[in-house]
Amino acid sequence: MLLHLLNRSPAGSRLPEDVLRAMGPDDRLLLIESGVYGAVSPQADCFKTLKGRCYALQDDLSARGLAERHADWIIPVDMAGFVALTAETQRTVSWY
Amino acid sequence: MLLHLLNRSPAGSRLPEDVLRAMGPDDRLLLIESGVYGAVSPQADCFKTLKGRCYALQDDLSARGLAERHADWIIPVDMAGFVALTAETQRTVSWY
Amino acid sequence: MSDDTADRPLLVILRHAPHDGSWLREGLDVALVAAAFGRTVTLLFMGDGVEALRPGQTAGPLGQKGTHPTLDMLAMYDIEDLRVDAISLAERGLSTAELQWSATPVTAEQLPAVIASAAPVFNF
Amino acid sequence: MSDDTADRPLLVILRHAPHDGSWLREGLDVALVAAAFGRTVTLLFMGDGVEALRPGQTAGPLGQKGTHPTLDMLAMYDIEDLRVDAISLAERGLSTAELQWSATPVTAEQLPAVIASAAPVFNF
Amino acid sequence: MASEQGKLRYALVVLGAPYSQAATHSALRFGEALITQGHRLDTVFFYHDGVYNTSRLAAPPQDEPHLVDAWVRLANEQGTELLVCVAAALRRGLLDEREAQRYGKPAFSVEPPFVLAGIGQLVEAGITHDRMVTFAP
Amino acid sequence: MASEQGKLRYALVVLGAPYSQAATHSALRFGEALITQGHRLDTVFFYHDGVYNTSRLAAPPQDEPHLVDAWVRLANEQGTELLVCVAAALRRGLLDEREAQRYGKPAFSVEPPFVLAGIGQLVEAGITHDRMVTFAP
Repeated sequence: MLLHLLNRSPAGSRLPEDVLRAMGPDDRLLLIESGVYGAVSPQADCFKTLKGRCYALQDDLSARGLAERHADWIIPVDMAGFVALTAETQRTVSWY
Repeated sequence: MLLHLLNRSPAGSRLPEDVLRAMGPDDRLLLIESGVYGAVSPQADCFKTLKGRCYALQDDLSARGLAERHADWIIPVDMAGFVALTAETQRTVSWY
Repeated sequence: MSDDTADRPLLVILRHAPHDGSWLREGLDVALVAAAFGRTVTLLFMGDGVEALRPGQTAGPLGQKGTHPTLDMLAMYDIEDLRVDAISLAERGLSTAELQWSATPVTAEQLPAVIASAAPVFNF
Repeated sequence: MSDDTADRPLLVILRHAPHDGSWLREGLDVALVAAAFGRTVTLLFMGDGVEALRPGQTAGPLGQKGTHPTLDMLAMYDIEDLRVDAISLAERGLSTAELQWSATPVTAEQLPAVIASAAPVFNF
Repeated sequence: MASEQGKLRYALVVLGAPYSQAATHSALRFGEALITQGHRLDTVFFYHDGVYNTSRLAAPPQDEPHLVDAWVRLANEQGTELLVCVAAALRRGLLDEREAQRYGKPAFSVEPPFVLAGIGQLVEAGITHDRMVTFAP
Repeated sequence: MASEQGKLRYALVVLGAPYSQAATHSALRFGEALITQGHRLDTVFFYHDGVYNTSRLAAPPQDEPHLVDAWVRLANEQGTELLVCVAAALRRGLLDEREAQRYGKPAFSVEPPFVLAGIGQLVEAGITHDRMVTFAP
């Protein structure tokens, strides 16, 4: 099981499509930096198939005014949660 | 009349859509750097409405193996042609 | 000087999201300096740049300054012409009503004229 | 060391186009060094990275080296497992037949396993 | 071999320039957090534009975080090795005293705890550490 | 006021770092070409990561173009002013001798013909030159 990190917004980049294709059925996705714009509707729609394993970094959501705006099926994590995700998965792959 | 420069490939970025929206009916578009991938089919399709005013930088096409691969309605220009385009238009706007 | 630059507003297009490195701040700095020099300045928010206007942003982690304090200073510098690309807004599920600063929506039909009527044009 | 790293190929994913700054070359350098250290290396071309395999490229202007000479060296370093994301190829109107180096197409179904079975994974 | 419940040894790879991109901020926060969680930050490898994190000449405004100093603090507290890819660094004007002499440069920009290193040490970091996490522009 | 047929005065704005991105190569080629076409390259303004073009410590491999030297050559031949945004430069470790002293840094990285400048000079370049062309990452 892998953790994938994504730091690009789906509104500006076609990268999220590549990441979705690269992910295995149990892999997890963590949205960080500008990637957290993907946690907000309507952009979040492209990640809907990842329900239950799609995370977004709380600090980055808050800084961008998204703390209470993200889709309800996106799981916010703090930095400790970010570390835990990297520890619980075998490897981390960063997409940028 | 403005000259617009674009250095991103349509395959990786949503930027070309913004550029097309920003262009006036007489404005010209010059594809440079990785932007020249947009001169090749099927990616070139998104620029078809610009026929007659869509250019691509010859040096950058050649370096990428596209010298003879670009759509026939794309106008290749050398560096002197690039300079001429900036001189013939009132202003240049760079998109990246 | 270009034929008619002096009569036109200076345009700064902002296309990068807040906290996405220094693009947004560096673009705003150009606008503030131009205004301080007495130029009429138009700001056009486009692409991810429209996120700059979303309410409720905070300073970044590690004490990074956000860009909201800078946007609050615009009026003081007499920068009052804020435009926002309507399609970029809609793609991000935003409406002009919820933005923290009032900005005039620009339709796809109006967009080329906003850019063509300004000089010089800085695109960040 | 991670539980099972030693038994797995090292994977370098290349997602940047040639001449697009130094990404492609810096990614290839990691692959070459890993191979020189005796690791089994898989290269996966994806996104704009598939453009690296397009034939007929030349050195860049101002004497920039292209990446084709480096790709020609892969076999000498025993890097023989080249994979290419089939969808990225198709999006760019390319087929495996016309590529300058032979690379195994990877379908969307196969892609996750290529990545999951390797360690470590470098993504450039 | 470390168990997943235990203390893990991390390597971070930083590919983005400070100030210009968010990568440095994220990497520093992640580095601090993993230490707080009881893991070890053994190595940070700076590659691509990440090498710009290592200049001793950086002079950010006083009301902004000093990112180079933040790396130095982390290294001093944790014994983290801060490795700077020499090939990526030299062409970008990042060199230590020895390389400055070798290339006849009048000054140098990289000093300990930052250490110039080869790409081999990046590969090794990926192999020998329990976890490798990359922060990119 | 210059006619479009005549000799035009150009300003280039460089926003991308050398080696990492294509912006520098494009800007240098364009600068040379506009001179060949009979125009004048009056000003180059380095902003954002473009300030990384100006380090006197850059030591690229001998078989690659030396991009910093290429700018210097252009300036010497054409009298082009090479302006480096001071706010963008300081935080990135690019400073001249005077700023190094002011900030207590043990060395400096920017020397003439590169000159530290304010953003006002970028605005002015956009207003006073016939053409301004930006090269970005």
